Amino acid sequence: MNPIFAILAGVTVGAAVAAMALRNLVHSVLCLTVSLVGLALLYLRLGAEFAGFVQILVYVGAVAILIMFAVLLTRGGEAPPGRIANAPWSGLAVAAAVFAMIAWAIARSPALRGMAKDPAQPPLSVKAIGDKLTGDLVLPLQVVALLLTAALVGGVVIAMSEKETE
Amino acid sequence: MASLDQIFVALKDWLVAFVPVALQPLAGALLSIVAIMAVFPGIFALTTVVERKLLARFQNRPGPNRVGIPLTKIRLAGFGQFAADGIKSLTKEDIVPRNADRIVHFVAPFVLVAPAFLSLSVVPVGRNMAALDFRETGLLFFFAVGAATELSVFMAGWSSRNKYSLLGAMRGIAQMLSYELPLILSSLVVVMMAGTLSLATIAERQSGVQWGVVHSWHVFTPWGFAGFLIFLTAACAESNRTPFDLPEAESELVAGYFTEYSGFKFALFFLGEYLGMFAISGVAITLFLGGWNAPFTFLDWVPSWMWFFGKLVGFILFFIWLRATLPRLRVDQLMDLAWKFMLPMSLVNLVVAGVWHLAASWPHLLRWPLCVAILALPYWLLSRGFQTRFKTRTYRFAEESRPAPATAAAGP
Amino acid sequence: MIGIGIAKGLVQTARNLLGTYTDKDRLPTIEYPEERQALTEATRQFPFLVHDGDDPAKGLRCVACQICEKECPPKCIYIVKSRDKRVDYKGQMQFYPATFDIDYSVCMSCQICVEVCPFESIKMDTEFEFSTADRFRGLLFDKHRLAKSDAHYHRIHPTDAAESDAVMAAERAKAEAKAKADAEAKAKAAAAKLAPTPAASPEAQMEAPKPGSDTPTMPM
Amino acid sequence: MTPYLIVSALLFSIGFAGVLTRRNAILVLVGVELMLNAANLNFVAFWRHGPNPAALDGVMFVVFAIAVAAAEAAVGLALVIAIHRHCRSGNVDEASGMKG
Repeated sequence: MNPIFAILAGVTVGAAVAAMALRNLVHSVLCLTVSLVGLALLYLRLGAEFAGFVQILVYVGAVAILIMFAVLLTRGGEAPPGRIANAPWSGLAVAAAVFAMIAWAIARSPALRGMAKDPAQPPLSVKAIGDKLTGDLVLPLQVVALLLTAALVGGVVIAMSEKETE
Repeated sequence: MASLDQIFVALKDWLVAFVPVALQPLAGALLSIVAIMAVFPGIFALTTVVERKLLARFQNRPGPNRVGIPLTKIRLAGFGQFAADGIKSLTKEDIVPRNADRIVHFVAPFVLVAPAFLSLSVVPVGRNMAALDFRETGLLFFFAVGAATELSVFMAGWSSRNKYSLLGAMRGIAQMLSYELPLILSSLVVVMMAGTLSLATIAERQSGVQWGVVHSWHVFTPWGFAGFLIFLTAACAESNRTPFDLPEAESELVAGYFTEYSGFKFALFFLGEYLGMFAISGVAITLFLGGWNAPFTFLDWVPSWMWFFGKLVGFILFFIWLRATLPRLRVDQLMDLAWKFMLPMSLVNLVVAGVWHLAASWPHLLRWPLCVAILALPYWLLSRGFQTRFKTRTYRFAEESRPAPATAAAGP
Repeated sequence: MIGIGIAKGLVQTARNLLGTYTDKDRLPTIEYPEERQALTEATRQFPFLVHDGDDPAKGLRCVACQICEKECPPKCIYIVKSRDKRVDYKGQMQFYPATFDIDYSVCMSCQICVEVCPFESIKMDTEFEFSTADRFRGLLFDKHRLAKSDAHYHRIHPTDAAESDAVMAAERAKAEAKAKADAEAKAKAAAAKLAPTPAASPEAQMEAPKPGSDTPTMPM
Repeated sequence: MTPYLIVSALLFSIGFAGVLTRRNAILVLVGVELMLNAANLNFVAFWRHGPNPAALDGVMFVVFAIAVAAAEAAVGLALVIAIHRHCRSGNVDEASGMKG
């Protein structure tokens, strides 16, 4: 295994564990951000520059900040006692079982064996992505645009003060 | 002249040639990092002095003019000030509030400075002189890295456990998120017309010639001009400069999100803010002001990096000038300006760029008025809307006999 | 339209900026230690003690009456009265301050001490550069540092000094007149003693003044 | 290829464990985000190692997934805030009643 990959994967997974285990919500979200940046760097290592930078732009620049705002608005920023949350063992056991199953499937998969160890870097030009988005995928693109608009309006309506309706 | 133009590139190649071949990419990267770490903080140091001196002049004061070489009578017109300030901030006590979240409090300044350096590394400061050249995603990289600034602001504001810090951070994040939209949309216009996200290529494409002697900078087109103004305003807001310095409004919030920082960490915040300003100015230069291109063809003999840094200095001076002129906006005015004026204008600008592109074969006399008209009409309508919103204030004075003639336009 | 106001403002500030290089009125600041503004005559900073003659130890006008100490709002004056007496400027025997301290770091320059002083002995100085590295005793001025000559007072505040000279001259004249009157009275009393009368009561004899007494009034 | 898939499976399981064990609504959302991102990593890895990278299917999936995830986060957090305002708590267990 490549040491750079090992470091990136370790940071990503470790930050994800911390995000789910820490009691303080803000720390949790900061760890989630680290994990998402680690994922973006993994995308870069896989050659998907565009996806990696979009990941940072959207997740770090928008989603993480959005979650922070929600944490502060729901007064989750006050640190509860203790550093690590106590979790019921049954949930952890179920999650571990899920992981074991997926890992088993990966290890046994015949499809993976046929794949090249490290194939040549495929060309990924933004122009190609743009052509694709405005060509084959123009309908999904429009649907996503509609979805985002609906989410925008929906988010505003839901989070708006209830006083006017009551 | 070509050798002077490429002198730094040649220097780097010459230095890298001393290293074994296997290490050459690493050595090249190191050299670029060293150059960026030396040049831009140097400009930052000078900017702090120049800003203080110019602001003083704008306010009819002489400004700092004493600190020179110590133990001598040489005063250097006050340009030793930055060394004194630097030494002071390095040797000051580092105070962390007792209730602060120590780890987050410690990390926040670095989260600001590291992306600032990264975003400076994609800016082409001369012909063949971009430290990192993402052929496909240069501009996207810049915006992605810039997103970390908001995170840093939040971390600093939240971890300090201070209401002023938190208020400043909240204002800062709201402002940066709001102004990122016009910023990205106005630079999208350039991407649309240049057909690439690579900053080096965008700069290169502006070296064409139009009207005989003028290089075809993007700012010399209707969409480029409008985009430049929108980008400039949004850049001002992104780098938290006055009139958009609400996050650190010293008259309301002490120092905003870095109220609780002192010593070296405060210096890092200061450095990060200025580096962010340089980076965004550099991108504005690259996108609209021809990058490292000369304005006129007969000035092409001046080295390209000199043009870039000359324009950068111009930007810095302009930002200082703005700071000396404009008062700070109110929060609601700030949001109104972003969402109700700049966002619609940048959308209109996208349409104009499309029209310009489609009308490429038309004569200039037809293409120009059409695009200007498409821009001017919404501009006029939107600013009319603003003027009705910001009614001129009437001030009431204690003396009844005196009429109240003093009115001030509250609008931006 | 948005933008016109900004352009106007920019022009105005630019005019300010360039004006500082050409127009003296646009840069009114004086660079202090090298250039100094001429002080006006009414300038006052901190109080000092006036002494007559050359010797500050002998010539202090202060008689340690402690009115200023009582009146001082921030209580920055500290006086210890002497045990013995000496001749003051009126020629009368008076106490003098054994200790007279003013803490300039506390003084608020209100000038009340000057106004209440009946002996024209405490006045306001124009000196203001007292910066010191000693945090506790650096600004605590004792009577040797406070004492300044009458000539100094005449130099910094000529009008006030002339006024206070006039007051002092008037008082001195009054004192002299009184002394003369006393002397005459004494002479008369002496003459009366020389020719004793049966009317002379024992009280009158007891109340007869001793020579050199400084009691201002004396029943005839 | 396999290491990427393992990392992705780990991230998915961690997110899943978080969703199952944590009670705070925001943390449940964080867990969902982690699971989504684990899937995204799979898409990119399969695009890179798959038979036809020129078709860009994996990357397009990721781009769309990121857009959808952003919308999901916005609406989800708006819901969390609305629930918080209603129940005065960010705990998902306390918001289980049907009568408003």
